[in-house]
Amino acid sequence: MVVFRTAPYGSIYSFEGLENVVMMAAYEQDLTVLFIDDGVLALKKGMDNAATGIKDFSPTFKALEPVYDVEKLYIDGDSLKARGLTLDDLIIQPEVIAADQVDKMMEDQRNTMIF
Amino acid sequence: MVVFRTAPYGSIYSFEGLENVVMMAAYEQDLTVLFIDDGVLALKKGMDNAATGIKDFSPTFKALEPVYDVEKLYIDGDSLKARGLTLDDLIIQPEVIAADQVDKMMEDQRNTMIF
Amino acid sequence: MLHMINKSPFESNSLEDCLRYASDGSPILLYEDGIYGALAGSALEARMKEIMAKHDVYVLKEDVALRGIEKLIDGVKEVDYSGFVGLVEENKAASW
Amino acid sequence: MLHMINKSPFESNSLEDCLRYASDGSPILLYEDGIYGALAGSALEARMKEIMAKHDVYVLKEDVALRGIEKLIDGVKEVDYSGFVGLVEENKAASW
Amino acid sequence: MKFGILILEGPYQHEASDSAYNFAKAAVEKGHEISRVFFYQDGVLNATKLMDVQRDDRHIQERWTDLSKEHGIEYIVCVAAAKRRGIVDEVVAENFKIGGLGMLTDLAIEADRLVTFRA
Amino acid sequence: MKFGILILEGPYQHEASDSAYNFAKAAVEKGHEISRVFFYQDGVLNATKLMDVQRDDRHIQERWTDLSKEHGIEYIVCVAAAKRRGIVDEVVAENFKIGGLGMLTDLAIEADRLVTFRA
Repeated sequence: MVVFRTAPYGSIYSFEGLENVVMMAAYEQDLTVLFIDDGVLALKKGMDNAATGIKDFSPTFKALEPVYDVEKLYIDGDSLKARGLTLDDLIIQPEVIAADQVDKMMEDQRNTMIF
Repeated sequence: MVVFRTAPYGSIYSFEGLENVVMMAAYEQDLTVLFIDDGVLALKKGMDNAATGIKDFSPTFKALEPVYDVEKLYIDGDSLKARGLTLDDLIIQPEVIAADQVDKMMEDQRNTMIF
Repeated sequence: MLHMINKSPFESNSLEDCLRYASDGSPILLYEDGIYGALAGSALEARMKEIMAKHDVYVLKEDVALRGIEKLIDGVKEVDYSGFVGLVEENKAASW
Repeated sequence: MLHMINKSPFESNSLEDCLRYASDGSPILLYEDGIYGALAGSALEARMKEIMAKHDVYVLKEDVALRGIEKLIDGVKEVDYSGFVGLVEENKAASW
Repeated sequence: MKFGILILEGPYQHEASDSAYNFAKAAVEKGHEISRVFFYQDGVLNATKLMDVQRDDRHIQERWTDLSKEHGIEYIVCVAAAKRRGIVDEVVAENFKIGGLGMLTDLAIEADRLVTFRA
Repeated sequence: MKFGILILEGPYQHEASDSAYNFAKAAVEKGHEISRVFFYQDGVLNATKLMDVQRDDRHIQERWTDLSKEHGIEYIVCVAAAKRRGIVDEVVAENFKIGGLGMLTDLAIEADRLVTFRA
């Protein structure tokens, strides 16, 4: 299981976490990906890197399900709400879960990496 | 002016900030050093690095005044108190100031580096 | 002083720490992940409005665009890198 | 799950974030700058006691010694690296 | 048990690689197997043999190399992360190997416990 | 005005060096002088010429070198910080120079404004 909890761009956690998900998707049919805390911000629509040249990796997040067959995508609803966002603001619509489901989700997987 | 606001050891900000202070002390007679927020933790007495091998740099903090002639040492009293510490817990006793003096202290110096 | 904040206030206390020291009237620049402090409708909006009663709050346009943020809290001022340089012309800078 | 916290709770929200997700009864390990959460007499002590009503809280001894901390909040358990390994034997681990 | 270790930060700047080293050492001393240590993100910077450290400080790369020699632990440095940070074959120290991200996937699947050390 | 820039984090891992670059560029475009860019802590990692970047991403070291060539900006890489991180003369890119911490002190005294880019 891979968890995104860091904001994109300020640090590389989100981007290199995503490169890792793409790789895992090729091996692991049952891969679970979860977005929580500032990690939800990586899915914001409308990113524009023209002025900074920093690589925009949101197309790869968008491709997770259709191209890389990652179907188990989840997001913490409270994290979204705290940031004034809804699923409509995002480039993909992961299944919304409640925070108290997370510990068990991690427990049910062999290993968890948090980026 | 050099400000320490980061906890020691978890990151190198405190240690390399201190190396910079030692260098500045040789050039700048009027150097001001301020400890705020988690930066006050770098002055805790009783550090023991035997089990980790990570360099204990507290002797250099102790030497700032007697060896390197840095006389303008200040500390935010509220930062200490919030962490359950008093001046007696520290290896040196900087002059205690209030938080609302800090902005003007920075303004009065040519430049400020925060570590 | 210009107080520069580059960490998400949802994750880091650097903005609140800085405010303990910043004099009323000193400008605050949110850049890098700091710009998330200006998200309209967030749980921090009420707090940001309190802050804006005492400080001019700026966000760096390029970092806002990079992150796809459209709706900023009313009254937050956008500056581009040239405006950022302008703020540093007018003020000494502290990076928290 | 063993929840591992390595950032100072005076500066980072990682401990509070983690607690939103951690099930009651899951152990928490404070290491690196995370150990400052266990400082006796701090402004966080009351909050840590609430947390300890639901979670066993451990601190890594080597990091406590490195930082010269003597007085820990009552009830915090000290483990050395061997004890840290023991906690990971008993629990899957999440690093926040 | 089979442990896997994932390191996401560079030496000296953060304590992460110190913690990872001490954890790895304690785990092998307790009789566990470390299947692999995977260096990712700035973690790849642990692998440079060009590190030159003051005498009174620990030498993080040499310490890793010694631990691997003593216990036969495999160190993999992520090629993609390493490239963009200037960690190439010529500068990689003894007992570190550059390898693909797939070796992190393998580790996550194979290890009984994967422990991440990060900022 | 004379600007000084201090960079405390490495490329790619943090946005700090991107912000510093964009700030420096905007400052010279507005007619300011950049007295010096000082690379300290993990900031020294910006200077490695071994960086090898995917085609669709910015090449942080080359971008710095180009900016210096165009505007004659001096880049100093702190020798103490560089040594412990494996940044030595052989890997330092064009227009970067390894120098002592005293050059940061000079900069702090000389520059009208010193701006730090950090984590």
